[in-house]
Amino acid sequence: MTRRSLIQRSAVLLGLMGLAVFLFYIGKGHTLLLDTNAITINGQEISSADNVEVSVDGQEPKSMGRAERTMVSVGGPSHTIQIEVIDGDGRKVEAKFTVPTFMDMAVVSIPAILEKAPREHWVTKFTPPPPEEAAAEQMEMQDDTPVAPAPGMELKPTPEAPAPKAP
Amino acid sequence: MEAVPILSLRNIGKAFYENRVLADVSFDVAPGEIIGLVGENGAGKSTLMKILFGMPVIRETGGFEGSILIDGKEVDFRTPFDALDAGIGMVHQEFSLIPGFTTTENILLNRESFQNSILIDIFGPRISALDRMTMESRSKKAIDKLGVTLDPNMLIKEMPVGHKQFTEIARELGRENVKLIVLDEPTAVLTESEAETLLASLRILSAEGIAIIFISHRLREVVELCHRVVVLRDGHLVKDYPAKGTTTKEIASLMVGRRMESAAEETHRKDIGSGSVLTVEKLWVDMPGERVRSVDLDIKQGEIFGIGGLAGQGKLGIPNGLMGLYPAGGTVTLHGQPVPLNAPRAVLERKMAFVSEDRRGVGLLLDEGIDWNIAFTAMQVQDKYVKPILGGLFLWRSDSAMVDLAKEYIDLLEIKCTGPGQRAGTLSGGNQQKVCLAKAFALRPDLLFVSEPTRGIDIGAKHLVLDTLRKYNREYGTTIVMISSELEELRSICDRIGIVYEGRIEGILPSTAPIEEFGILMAGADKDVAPAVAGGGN
Amino acid sequence: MNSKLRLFLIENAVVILFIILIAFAIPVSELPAGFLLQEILMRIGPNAFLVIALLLPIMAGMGLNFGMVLGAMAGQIGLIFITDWGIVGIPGVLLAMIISLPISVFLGWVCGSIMNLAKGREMVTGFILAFFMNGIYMIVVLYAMGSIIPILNPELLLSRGYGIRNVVGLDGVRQSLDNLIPLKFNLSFLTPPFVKVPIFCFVIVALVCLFIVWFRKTKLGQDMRAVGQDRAVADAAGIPVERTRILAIIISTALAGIGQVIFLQTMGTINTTASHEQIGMFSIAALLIGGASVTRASIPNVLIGVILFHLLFLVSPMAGKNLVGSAQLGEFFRQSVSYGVIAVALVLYEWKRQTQEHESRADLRGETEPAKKAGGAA
Amino acid sequence: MEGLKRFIADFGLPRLIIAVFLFLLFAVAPFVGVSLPAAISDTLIRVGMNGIMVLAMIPMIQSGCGLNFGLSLGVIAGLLGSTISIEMGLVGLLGFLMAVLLSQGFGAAFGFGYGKLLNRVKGGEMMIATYVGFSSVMIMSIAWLVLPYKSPTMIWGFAGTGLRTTISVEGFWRHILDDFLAIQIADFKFPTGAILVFLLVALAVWAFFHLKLGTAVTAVGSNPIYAKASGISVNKMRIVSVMMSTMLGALGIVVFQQSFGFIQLYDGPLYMAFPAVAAILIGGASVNKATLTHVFLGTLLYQGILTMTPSIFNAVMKVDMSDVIRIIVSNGMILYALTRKTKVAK
Repeated sequence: MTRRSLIQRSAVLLGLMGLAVFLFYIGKGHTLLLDTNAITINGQEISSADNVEVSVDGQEPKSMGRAERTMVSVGGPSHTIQIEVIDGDGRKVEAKFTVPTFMDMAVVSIPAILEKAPREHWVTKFTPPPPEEAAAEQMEMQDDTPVAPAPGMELKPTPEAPAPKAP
Repeated sequence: MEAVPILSLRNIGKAFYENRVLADVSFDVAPGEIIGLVGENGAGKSTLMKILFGMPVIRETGGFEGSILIDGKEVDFRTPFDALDAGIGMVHQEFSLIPGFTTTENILLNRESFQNSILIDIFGPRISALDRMTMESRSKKAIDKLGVTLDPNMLIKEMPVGHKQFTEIARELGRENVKLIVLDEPTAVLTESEAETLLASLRILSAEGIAIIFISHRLREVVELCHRVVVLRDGHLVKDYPAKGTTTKEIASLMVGRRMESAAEETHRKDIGSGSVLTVEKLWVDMPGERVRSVDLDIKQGEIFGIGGLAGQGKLGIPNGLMGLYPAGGTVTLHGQPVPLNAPRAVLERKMAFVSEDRRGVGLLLDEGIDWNIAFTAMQVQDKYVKPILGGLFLWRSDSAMVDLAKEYIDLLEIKCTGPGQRAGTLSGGNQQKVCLAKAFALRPDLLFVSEPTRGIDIGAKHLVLDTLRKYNREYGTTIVMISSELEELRSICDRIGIVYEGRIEGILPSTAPIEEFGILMAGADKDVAPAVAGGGN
Repeated sequence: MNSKLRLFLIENAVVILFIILIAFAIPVSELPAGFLLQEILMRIGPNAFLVIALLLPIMAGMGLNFGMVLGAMAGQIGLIFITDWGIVGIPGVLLAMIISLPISVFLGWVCGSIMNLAKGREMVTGFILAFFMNGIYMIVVLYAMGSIIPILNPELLLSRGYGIRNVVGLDGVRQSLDNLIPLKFNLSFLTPPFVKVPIFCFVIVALVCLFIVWFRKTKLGQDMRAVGQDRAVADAAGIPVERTRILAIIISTALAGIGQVIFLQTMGTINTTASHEQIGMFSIAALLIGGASVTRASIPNVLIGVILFHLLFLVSPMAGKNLVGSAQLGEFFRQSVSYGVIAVALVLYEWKRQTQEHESRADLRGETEPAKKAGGAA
Repeated sequence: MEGLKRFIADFGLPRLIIAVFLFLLFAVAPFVGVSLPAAISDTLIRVGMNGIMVLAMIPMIQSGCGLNFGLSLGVIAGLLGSTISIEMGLVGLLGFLMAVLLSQGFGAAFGFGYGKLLNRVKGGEMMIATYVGFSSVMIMSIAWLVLPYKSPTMIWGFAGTGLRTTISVEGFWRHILDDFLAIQIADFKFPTGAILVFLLVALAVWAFFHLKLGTAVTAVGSNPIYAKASGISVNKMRIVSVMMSTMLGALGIVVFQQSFGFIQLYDGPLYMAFPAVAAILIGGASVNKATLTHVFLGTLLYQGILTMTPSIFNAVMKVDMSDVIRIIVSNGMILYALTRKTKVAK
């Protein structure tokens, strides 16, 4: 192998690894909790409008009342949010925000965005309640859910006759 | 042709362990010269070529003696590819072509032209696309050198045989620096007219300065084509002389030579019945490489009949066809009764037996003991070495009877082994041959075919095998038909010898006939006078 | 003309037989045409990719690559990781492919090397190797993941705390390739009338077809064809036979890994211990139904085969139910056809091989007829 | 040192590893609270169940047809025999014998056709056998649904037609061999009848290969051209061996069922060949040479591993890896046999 091709091969390999990291970065999924609860920033309480329609990255708009939370799934670090205040002044706000890569669940404060609070208050990490009950329950439900038939999923052969239980 | 020889072989010798196959062979090849290399099977031609091409088998068996010079410089080829790089090409007897590839693709096999591509640096040169245009022009150039017309885009599998042969040669010519081409039996598969075209092409190549070593059993072609003839016999170079003025007869006599004349004396003094044991009419046998076209034979009671002839002429096909191992046709009668062909069992039941030339492939169960090997055929055909049980419902194999039988033959034939249970595959060649003979003897045959009984075994075993056959013939009155490439061996033991040429019996001579007459028959008796008969062309 | 037609019929006997069979079964199944069309459109792309993975080993004379299951395993491992990491959408799919690549290349190398030890019986070796590797895969997925290999998302794990659950939902990447270029037709004469066409999947398949066509023209492709037709001759010409064969298997395995990622993102779920197992068998059956043989397969074989196989797949349970009142019967029928078509193809292959061997002997002997005449004359 | 190397080479490294592994399992057993007598008893019962199907491998290996991956054909014959016997309402020894008798008839017929097919595909037997086996199992699945069986113990209650997936032989001939002269000491049970039958069949196989006919079969496997030159019809001998293998498979499954207690239909026989193939290979057979020793040793080792791994692993690691180990051991063994340099049979 020549030196040249060695360098080029390494470059391709590195490029591929770089691409993987990049894909990880732009593809990382987040669960956003759109939150209309009042938020306190620097001792000042900002509250939301009564009725807003929120749409993230052009998804279906969601109607939210005061003090509500709604979940949206998005992928990638930067997002656009459109908020329309229905009852009040009918304002339409469009804003861009980013979510840190390793923040799986983030609370997005609608009032903070509406009121143009400093950006660091827009997105905060969501700390879930103690996971036991919720997760355990979910698992019970989801273990071994039957799947829709598809080629490759019908038979479940084991190269063996079913072993008899000890007679 | 006084220039530096392209190739000089100096004192080449080779022994496979104890067995010497080549000794002190030297000759030169000048540019543009065509050398006819002739010799009987086993004379050392193929070993010589293996040495020339640096085949790994030579190195693995201890290398060779002497030296090879190319353009005056000594060379040491480690693999056939080294030889190719040095400008020596070889066209083997069997086609080495990819059937689904075109002429061009075959001529340039693994030497294709490429288009450049940036991918090469990453995935290596094999990722580049083929440049078909350049390839076609290159292959055309190689074909043109031969002076023939070949469609560069025709698939090999759709070609006539002759074109395949030309493609093979064109492939060797397609190399950049080719100086010398070795052709092994290039005309064996060609028709007469195709062969003529080939010879013409070879003359053109020679005129262009490419030297050729032409190995052939078709002596007429050798005489016609070659500048010089090199005759090998028993691993020695017996003659190296200009082809001009020589005749096929002369070459044939040189090839068979004159050896161990003495042994022939006292043997064939016995009564041979006048009655026929076996008559064969218009026998044809479809055995690859040993085709039998139309053979008529009449074997007398109690004689030892020899069948000789050069390799590939069909002498081996006769017993193999008669014994039902290869598709055959014709009329065969034994003691006046018709013998069915293509039915091994029926033949065996008529007390005919066969010792095959292919010991390991046909003659033996390599994974079983000597006892099984000897007793099996007799057990299956004649219900020997079995005892009936349950009132004859089943036939139980009698291992002890088999062991006794094996012991008997181990003593009789001096088979060197650890005991009757030793696996046949672990025996030496000579001892394997004895086991094969014992297997045939155990059948107590009336008529025994023995094919190449001494091939590849040492001198001591050779004598023992021949003596045993002679003794068996005398004591039991068994008629024996022995097929051998070694004429002297045939002459030493047989009463009459038939020579096979191009699938037919060319003539039958008493074994006391002068050796030159055999030589004439082997080269095809009338070939010099009436070449028209060769029209079949093989 | 007549003989040409006959030749055509003989050469395409398998395809014609299946077309007739399906033409009979579709009306019996009473499945709505719109549904069938939609399902077929959704399935062609991902499956064609998997089947194309089989082409190169066939070209290299290694027969049907039952070892492609190894690639499918690699693809699934890639998908499990991206699901665990929560990578979604197209980047998720691409990342899963990139993760699968080193694994499938390594497995392909192992598979090719083992097949080189068993020349002449590559198929049965690949078949058994797939089972063997399934054991290793199960160790990795059911025992190592979550214990040795960190899995961040507890929802993926079995309740015992390690090992991946039997079913992994691919919500983040589900059909993201299919929907990338959306195209919907309203064909009012069908029921249901709306038909979604996964354009991008077809684009991918077209690209991989182009890859195959291009690859055949490269030196490596040429060498594979040479090795596939005559190993000894290729070797004598200096082509590195074993290496070429390994490369054929590596490429096949890598394509199978990518194919499995595409296939599963369309399906939307992984059946952790089963999705890969039958992929080899289904792909091979599809290819053979498309008229391929053990030694010859083309891109049209792939496409025809995938369509016919999936039609059969969709239709036979319902046809069985309507015909004899048992959906199971149709299911069994379909399976016996899948297995049967492989069995028949293998039998035909051996038959052909033996006649060819016979013919090649005849070849060495030269022409028989004139020789016989000469024999008679003398 | 040289001797050791020779021994390993002769015995085969994988085989050695398996033997040592099994030995360790048995050695560890008492310390982790696994009852050794029960374990040995389980192993023996399984040997009795599976032994005959392993024996079924011998004829085809010996005749050069390779490993019989198409054993499922024999299994199908056995299933037909036992279901028909139950349909006839025969119970006890009579029912069992009828099942055996019928299955032998079907086995002979299937084996004949199967042998004819394999004669046309010399060299490619193993793969074709596998898929012929697979497709026959699926075709038989259709047959189980539509064949006019009537016995209420066997057909689906609600539909009134079609055989059940598993049919209990309780009340017909369950444990008829296992319990025959069985020796029961606490939790140790020696299934005398089953082992006796296994040994008897093994004796019959041994005897067959000492007949003139059996000798010819062996010679065909060893060197078909030699056999042809000795006047043997190679194809006939191969058919004999395939028929014998199929019939043994049919007998084997009936014996298996009496011990297991159930008849498994539909895709039950699909992978029946694999454990038998793996067992004989573990015993030391190659693709073209097999003896009774290989059968005994292999069945014991393979069934031992199958019995011991789940219990030991459960006791030690609280992990049930038995499935995975079984898959790796059996397929690894087959893979090893396939990649060894041998001359015949693919």
